[in-house]
Amino acid sequence: MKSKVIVFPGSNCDRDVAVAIRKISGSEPQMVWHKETSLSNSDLIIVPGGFSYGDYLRCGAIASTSPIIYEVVKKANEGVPVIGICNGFQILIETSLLDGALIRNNSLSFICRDVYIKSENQTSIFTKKTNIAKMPIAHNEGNYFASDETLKKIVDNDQVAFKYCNQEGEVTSHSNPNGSLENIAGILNDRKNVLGLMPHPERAAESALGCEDGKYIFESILS
Amino acid sequence: MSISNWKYNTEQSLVENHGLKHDEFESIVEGLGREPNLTELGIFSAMWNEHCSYKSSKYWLKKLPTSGDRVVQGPGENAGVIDIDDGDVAVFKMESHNHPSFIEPYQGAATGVGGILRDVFTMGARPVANLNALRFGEIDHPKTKHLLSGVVEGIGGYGNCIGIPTVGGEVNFHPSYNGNILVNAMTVGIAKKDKIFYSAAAGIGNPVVYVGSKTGRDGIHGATMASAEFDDDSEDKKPTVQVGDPFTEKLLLEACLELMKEEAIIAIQDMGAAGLTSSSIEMASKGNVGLEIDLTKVPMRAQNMTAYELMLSESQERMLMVIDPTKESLARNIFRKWDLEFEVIGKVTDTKNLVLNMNGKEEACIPINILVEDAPEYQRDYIIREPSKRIKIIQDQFDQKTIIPDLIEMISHPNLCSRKWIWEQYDHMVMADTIVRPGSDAAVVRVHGTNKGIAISTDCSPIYCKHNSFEGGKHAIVETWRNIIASGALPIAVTDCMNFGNPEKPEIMGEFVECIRGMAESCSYLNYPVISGNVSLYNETNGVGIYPTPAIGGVGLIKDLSKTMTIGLKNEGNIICVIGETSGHLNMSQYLSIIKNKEEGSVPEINLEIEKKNGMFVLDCIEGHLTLSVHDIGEGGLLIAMSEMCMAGNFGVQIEVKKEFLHAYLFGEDQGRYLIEVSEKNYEKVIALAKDNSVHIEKLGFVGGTDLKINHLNKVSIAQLVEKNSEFFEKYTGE
Amino acid sequence: MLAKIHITLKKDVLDPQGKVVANSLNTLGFETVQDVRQGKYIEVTIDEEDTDIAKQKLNQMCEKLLANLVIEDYSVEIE
Amino acid sequence: MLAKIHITLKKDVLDPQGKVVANSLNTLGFETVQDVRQGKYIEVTIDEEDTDIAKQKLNQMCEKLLANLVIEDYSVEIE
Ligand SMILES: Nc1ncnc2c1ncn2[C@@H]1O[C@H](COP(=O)(O)OP(=O)(O)O)[C@@H](O)[C@H]1O
Ligand SMILES: [Mg+2]
Repeated sequence: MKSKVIVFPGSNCDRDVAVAIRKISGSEPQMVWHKETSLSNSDLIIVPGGFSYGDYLRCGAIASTSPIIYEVVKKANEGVPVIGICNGFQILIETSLLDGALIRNNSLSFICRDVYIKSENQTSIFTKKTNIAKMPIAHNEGNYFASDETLKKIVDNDQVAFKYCNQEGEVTSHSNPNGSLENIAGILNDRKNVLGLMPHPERAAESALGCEDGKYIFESILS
Repeated sequence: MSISNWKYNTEQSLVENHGLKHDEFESIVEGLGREPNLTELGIFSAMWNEHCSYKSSKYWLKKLPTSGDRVVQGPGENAGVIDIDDGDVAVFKMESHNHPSFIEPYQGAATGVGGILRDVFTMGARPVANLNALRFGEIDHPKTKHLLSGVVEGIGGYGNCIGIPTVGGEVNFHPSYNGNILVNAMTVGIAKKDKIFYSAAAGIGNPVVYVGSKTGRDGIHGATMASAEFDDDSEDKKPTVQVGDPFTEKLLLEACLELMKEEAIIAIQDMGAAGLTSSSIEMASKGNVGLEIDLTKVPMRAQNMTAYELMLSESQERMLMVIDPTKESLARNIFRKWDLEFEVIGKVTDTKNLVLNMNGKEEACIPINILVEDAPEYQRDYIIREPSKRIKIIQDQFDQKTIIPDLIEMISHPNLCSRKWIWEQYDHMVMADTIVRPGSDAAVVRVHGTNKGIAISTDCSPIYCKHNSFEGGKHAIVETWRNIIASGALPIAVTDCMNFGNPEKPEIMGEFVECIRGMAESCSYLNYPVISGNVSLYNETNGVGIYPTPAIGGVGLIKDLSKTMTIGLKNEGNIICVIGETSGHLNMSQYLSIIKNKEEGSVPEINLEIEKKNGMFVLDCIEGHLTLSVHDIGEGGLLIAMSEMCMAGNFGVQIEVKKEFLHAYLFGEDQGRYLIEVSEKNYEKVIALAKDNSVHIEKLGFVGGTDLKINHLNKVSIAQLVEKNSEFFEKYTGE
Repeated sequence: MLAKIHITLKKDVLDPQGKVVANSLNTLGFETVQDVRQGKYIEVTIDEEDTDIAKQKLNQMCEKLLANLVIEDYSVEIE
Repeated sequence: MLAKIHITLKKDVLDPQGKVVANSLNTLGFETVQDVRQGKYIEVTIDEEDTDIAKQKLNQMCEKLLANLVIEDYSVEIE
């Protein structure tokens, strides 16, 4: 398994995700600086969380113009699995690999806490092992928005990966932490090889951190 | 008016505006053998102000114990360093950003976090945890809400972006902070013991390098505004508020740590308060050398900056280094990779002078020793106030039926309610090593890649410090010690942030002296030295000063993380015990303050011998896997602590208390106490161990059900407690 | 040459911030405030002689980076 | 009535966002970009008849809530 973690100036979950991958897959992921231009030989590409370029202007916007991103898009279109976590999700949205937009949380404040999510799509390589999972979120702009048309398309095409829910798995407005449309926490591309999600599976991948549910997402792909 | 023609006699106010007293100015003239020019005056003013020179506090700070087996570096460097085994060290410090946060809460707090982070990574440590000790005025004060929201957002804005978890802190509301809020930020970092970096410049001829952001007119001392020099200039020259740039700080952090892996840095110092002035002088003084700087080389953001402005600017995210000349291009490339400024601005000299040139002209030449060794030091007059006297509290005034309503009122109160609204705005899990999150006693952060961790807690009870400064000082130290014990760690050392009013007032100076005396007593007895700290004086508005607030940040070590303890109850049927004796000290308690609206009586006293015995007993129990949860009993007393354990674990409890004066037992603030949860199986063992160690232990009740029940009479559901406990902040700030 | 760029949210896109600001203004006593929409205002100093070329470049900057066309509109003015 | 409010950083106040955006525009090939300053643009729909009263209220809104006068300037225009 050859996994690559893209590092932008201001990424800050790059190490965390590398640790999780190493623990789960047993093999060392390769860290790729954003100025590099090749991603050959990748079985999995991860765009990690953090504040690339300080999240200045718009979260993910500046990173989405980095040299490496052209290669990420190319690989994604060739079918290589790509995961964007939190800021990585925002970056993938800015590249248009994923549909819609992530706007400011409706509370207008940063939120760091555990949430529950459940997989809507049960078949993709990322979601097949996860049912209801507890995982932390930590973001300011995770409020998923899409036009009616786009929303219909991603729903009809089974592109909704995860929704925020309560402990019992019910998708309620109370369990929506940030105002996302239809409680959407993560989505897939058309072809289902690109996943973007706001929760941080890498922070919930060992019992010492209070929760292991994040493992399933990595295990799904790595197995 | 040209700078060199400026005369003290005709411009006396200029000296005053620089905060220098007449005799201080005289000693400058004597030292230099001439009058200083404006740039030099600015430099003296910055170095000799309270913040940099510690002129009122130095004498007293020396009374604090600063050494110990594990102390690698005590006070005097950018941060203190302790040994945490296996060649690892923890590097930490706390610092105030009170005044800037009052002026502009978001940026003030944000740059406070940025500043303390730099203090820690300058030493070669990767920061792994941030904490913040906050004090605001009363909640009805018109400014409080705005300040609270702004400060919390600013701390989060900076810490979240740079990707260092904010794992704890404290917050209080009290009218004494109406005009002067306190924002104290603490950072803990981890380094290798043989890879610590210091600030002493060395190597005559070695290059002095400026790295980081460009210099603008940020935060230049207000004195410049009042000076005649700027009369004919427009708005342009107004000093501006410092704005934090956490993204640049993140780059600076990574670039510095990358360069530190090479053998390139000889000395390094962050530019904090008084920017280039204090950093260059500090490096020269520590190394007993001189520095020559060409100010023209300083990267500038604004146009037409003068030598004066360049030296006094407090632009953020900058560092000064002396590097090995053979590594210059390697160093330059690292900073270039991270898109940061890298400029050789001068060199180390053997003159022991600070020489500043600009456009080929000498702008200043000051012997370093005059700036540092000859800095004023005062033994200010002080008066020690009598500690407040004990008052008699008569049982008849209390009705047992009010216990539950009183409890609810107390846990809903801003000073005792859940701080979840605050810590949820902080990323407290980034770096994936936060083992105990905020909401327990001390936070626990794993040392990356190992199975050991450090426990960290900040504390202080200003009410105690006001009414009995000696006991208050003792208490602030002990409170962090207890919190660290309760998380299963061995307390090792502390940092402090001494926030006080105007030291020129003998009563305030007396508070300072007594707090120090109390702190020193606890520190020595508990073998818990002070390894770094900060003093913030003159926290006064219109003659009204804050309560004495020696905020303490304590750090402890857990060698085996499987022995980490949290406060949440773990299982039905377990037994709750109280460690330590309860006499029912309601004087000066949160109960009196919240329920009876009275701040009176005597401050509870700490018996250090008992304190240590009880703490070590609790730690032994934890080490022996005899406890399932532990919580120290702090402000609000036993019942508040019990409720917090119930809420955190989502379990009820049945308490049996055979005391007549129930209120005093449940809400009194006797010291040296803990609540522990033990299984039935281990109960006898724990009792026997307590007996062996002559530790006072009482059985309080059982874990079980969904209610907190006292003597089967009074009860409240945990769900209701949680609701009441978590209501305040959201409601208050949402209005 | 100084260019002034306005970036505004498209009509049907939710503006959580505008909504909260409108509420706060109402609470502060400005009851006649009906709606608030928050956008960005960016000033770009650009070293170009020709206004047309400048304008063209500025439009490209908006398309490529400054605006997110999924949710935002932009307009460019040159002084 | 539609009011347009511009909130800009005072001169000499550091604009970390503008700095990064300018760098990034340069990297994207817009080498003639010299400086970028980022501000806010707020549209307020207000139900007032009298322009003067409206203007007065809008100024108050800026002072009280919309602008941070320690570091920002504002200007109000009414359509
Ligand atoms: N400003 C803050 N930032 C982050 N965490 C905080 C803050 N204030 C309090 N906390 C957290 O809330 C919990 C309770 O704090 P406190 O009431 O001061 O505890 P204790 O009385 O046990 O010292 C602790 O975990 C503490 O770290
Ligand atoms: Mg505690």
